[in-house]
Amino acid sequence: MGVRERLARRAAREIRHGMVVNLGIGIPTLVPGFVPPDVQVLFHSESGILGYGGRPRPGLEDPYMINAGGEPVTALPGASYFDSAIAFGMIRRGRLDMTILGALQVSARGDLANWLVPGRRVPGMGGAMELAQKAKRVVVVTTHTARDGEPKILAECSYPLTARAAVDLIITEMAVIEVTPSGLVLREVAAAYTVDQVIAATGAPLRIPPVVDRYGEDEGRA
Amino acid sequence: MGVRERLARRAAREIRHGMVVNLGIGIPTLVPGFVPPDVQVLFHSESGILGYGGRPRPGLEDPYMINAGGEPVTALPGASYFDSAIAFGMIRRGRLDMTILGALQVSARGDLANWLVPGRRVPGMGGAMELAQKAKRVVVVTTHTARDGEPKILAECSYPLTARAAVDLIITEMAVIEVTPSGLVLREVAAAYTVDQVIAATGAPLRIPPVVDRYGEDEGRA
Amino acid sequence: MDVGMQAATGKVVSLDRALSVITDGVALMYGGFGGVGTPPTLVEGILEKGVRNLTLIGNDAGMPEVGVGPLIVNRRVARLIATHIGSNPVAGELMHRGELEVEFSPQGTLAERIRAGGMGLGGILVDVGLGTVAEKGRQQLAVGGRSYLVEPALVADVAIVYAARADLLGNLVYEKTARNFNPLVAMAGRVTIAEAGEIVPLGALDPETIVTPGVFIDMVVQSRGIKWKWSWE
Amino acid sequence: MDVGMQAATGKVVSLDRALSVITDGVALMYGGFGGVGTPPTLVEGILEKGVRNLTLIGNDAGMPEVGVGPLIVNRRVARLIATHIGSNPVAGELMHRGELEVEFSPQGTLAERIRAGGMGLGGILVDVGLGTVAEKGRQQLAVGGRSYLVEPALVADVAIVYAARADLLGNLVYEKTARNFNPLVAMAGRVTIAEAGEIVPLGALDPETIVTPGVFIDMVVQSRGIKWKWSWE
Repeated sequence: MGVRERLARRAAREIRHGMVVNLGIGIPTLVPGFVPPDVQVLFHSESGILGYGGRPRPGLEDPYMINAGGEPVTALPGASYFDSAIAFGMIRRGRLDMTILGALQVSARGDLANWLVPGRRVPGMGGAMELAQKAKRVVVVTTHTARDGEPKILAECSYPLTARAAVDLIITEMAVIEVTPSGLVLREVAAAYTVDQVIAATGAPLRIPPVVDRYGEDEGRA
Repeated sequence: MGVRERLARRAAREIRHGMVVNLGIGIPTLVPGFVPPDVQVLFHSESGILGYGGRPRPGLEDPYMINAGGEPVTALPGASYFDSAIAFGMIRRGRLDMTILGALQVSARGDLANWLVPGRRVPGMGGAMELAQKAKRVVVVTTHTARDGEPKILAECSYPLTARAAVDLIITEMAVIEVTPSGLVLREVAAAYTVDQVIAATGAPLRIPPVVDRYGEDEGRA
Repeated sequence: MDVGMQAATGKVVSLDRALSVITDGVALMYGGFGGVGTPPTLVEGILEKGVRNLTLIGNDAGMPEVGVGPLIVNRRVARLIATHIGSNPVAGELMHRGELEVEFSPQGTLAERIRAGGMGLGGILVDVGLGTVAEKGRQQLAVGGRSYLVEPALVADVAIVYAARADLLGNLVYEKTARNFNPLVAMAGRVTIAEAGEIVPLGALDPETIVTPGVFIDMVVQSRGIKWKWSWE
Repeated sequence: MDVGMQAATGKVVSLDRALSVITDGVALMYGGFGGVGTPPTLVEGILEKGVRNLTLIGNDAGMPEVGVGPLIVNRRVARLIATHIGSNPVAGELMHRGELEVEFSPQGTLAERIRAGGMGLGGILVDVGLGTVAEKGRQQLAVGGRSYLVEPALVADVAIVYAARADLLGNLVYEKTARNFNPLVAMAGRVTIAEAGEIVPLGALDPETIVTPGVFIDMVVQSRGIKWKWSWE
């Protein structure tokens, strides 16, 4: 199991039975594969469907059926189609229990930057601003550091923001970090890392409570 | 044929093949009965239907099917149902070719008052403001004077307005009057009346062009 | 109520359970147009429960015996936001006697204000009613060189709608012109209750034809039958 | 074009007739999400006609070979209002070289701006993007003690949509997630052209399931077939 799958597996544990959940592009799209069958979830997509299911078998893809990431999906019983205005009405109105998003940077206050790398990449925000600002719970899955080793979890984001004070939980290959009103709190450390390693790779103060759980015990070092 | 029917018949002559038309409550609801069969019209109702047809036969009324006046109607081939927001989007967007409305007062500039009699009746404006302000052509059908004999066509309305500079044509039992940028122009006089009678019953200056048509020649005096 | 859990376990509840959220003084939004599409079983339940001091938000005042009319006739309503009250003479009398506060809104503007509330917007800009009393109490704003009224979004403590069919997730389809304000109102309640003519299993509704996705609906109650076949009787 | 007359006589026209309203410099709004639901026959026609200097308004830049992507790749677009261009790398390159002006809007805000245009509103108030660059160039307004951005409505000279089926009056139904921005865009064109997978007689569409009433549609053209089965190929 690669890093992406391990992040998706840990993120899937945040999902409770009966939730309405939106998944961002990238790693979050792997999450459904790790949700236990007895946990029923309504997956929401900005492309205009609530209640989509897994990828159809090769050759059975429907050209009219995609999620927001452009991947082919199926419809589960109870699904509905609607236009993109309604799709975002659901989000702004707070009817989404959770969104799981990727990140470029997250600040100690939960500010999220995930749509623009100044001078390099300007893909645009898509629906990320609505999701980050309005979902009841915002879970970020991301590598702990950028490719150049720079921390992505920072006292302040340097990239343009997607939303302020939006993120509730950060899941990385090293740790699970909760964003609280008093700052970042380390909740779990991955089996392959130490608390000190997490602190060293994090660009913001990290409160270490007396008990820090481990996660991914069964996996060994990446 | 009573006054109401004669007004409706004259108003029906304003409707052209292919128009999208909204009818206000009262006399305007009688208009469809006078539209020739070869003139196809899409009737629009704020209750959320485009393309409604006549009243069903007694006993065949559908409790789910009314026009804006609360009357039972039928659906013609090509009809569509939609919510009231869409119904008014059509109006505000200028997709209605014509509306035929009742009036309490009309001014020389085409101001319309038809929703409130101060101190007496406050029924509310319903959808009249949108219709009067936004339909491409606004035709008013009304008695020429109020029950007390006071003119309803005035230099200025004294009642609260529905919309300013909205009315294009006024059809009464006495005359057909066009609202132009330079004021009211008498276009037709009913068979039973003289031009002088119309002028006397009108509370605003009336331009009398060289040719004034007659209408309702076949009916005799009411 | 945990809406999320309801999503998976079904939202169908008893009338009593639904009525439990409708208490004295709440702002209650309702679907319907001249009574057609106003949920009759819920209105009757509210009346029988004896709830008072309601703020009603909807298209009209119904008729004395139809739609929300009986709530007004029986003095359960302190305030009404509507587009007209012409079909319920009692509403007009109460208004003139100062026993019912009425705020009028142009019909299309009210529809959009309700939708805006349901969509999580702050309001809309509209030019309908400029130069009329509809300007009263409204900010004005110029956008692109044109003037507009700022019409605030409306939400309500509880929204009630009538649907022809509902499934266990609260997905709704309406019938003909009984749709009217219902899909808008359905989105604008802090809690939304749908009264359904028929409650069907998951998968029984064609997902393409669902008008109100169930995510907006908190509770579904079985209708005891419509009773608005009145205007031509 | 007399839209009124079209209403009764049928709106089905040839591709050439439809393309005649799409000329150099027009603002062109399009449905589609990652290319799914963008009318392929119309886009191909626009490309072949050689129209230049377009302003495009829609969700995204498609992919280089999909959706409106080819119009961008072939330098027919001067300006783009969209929510992201991530799936079309050429759009990003052109933007960086200053050859394509791009205005980004949050996705839900863009959807509502387009809808507002289609509904004849002046704009909407939204709090999404407060405290971000989305504030740039926007008026702010307080309503009910809360701050909102004023987002102006969008209309376009021409709007193009893809529908699964259209009838002779232009009533439209969509298919699954190919609906996306299409019903919004359909209302927001000064002229709207619908490309339909199938054109059916009056009465063939259930009036209850029509998503876009034909009154918003000026012309209907027959699709030569969708070609967006790409992302998993």
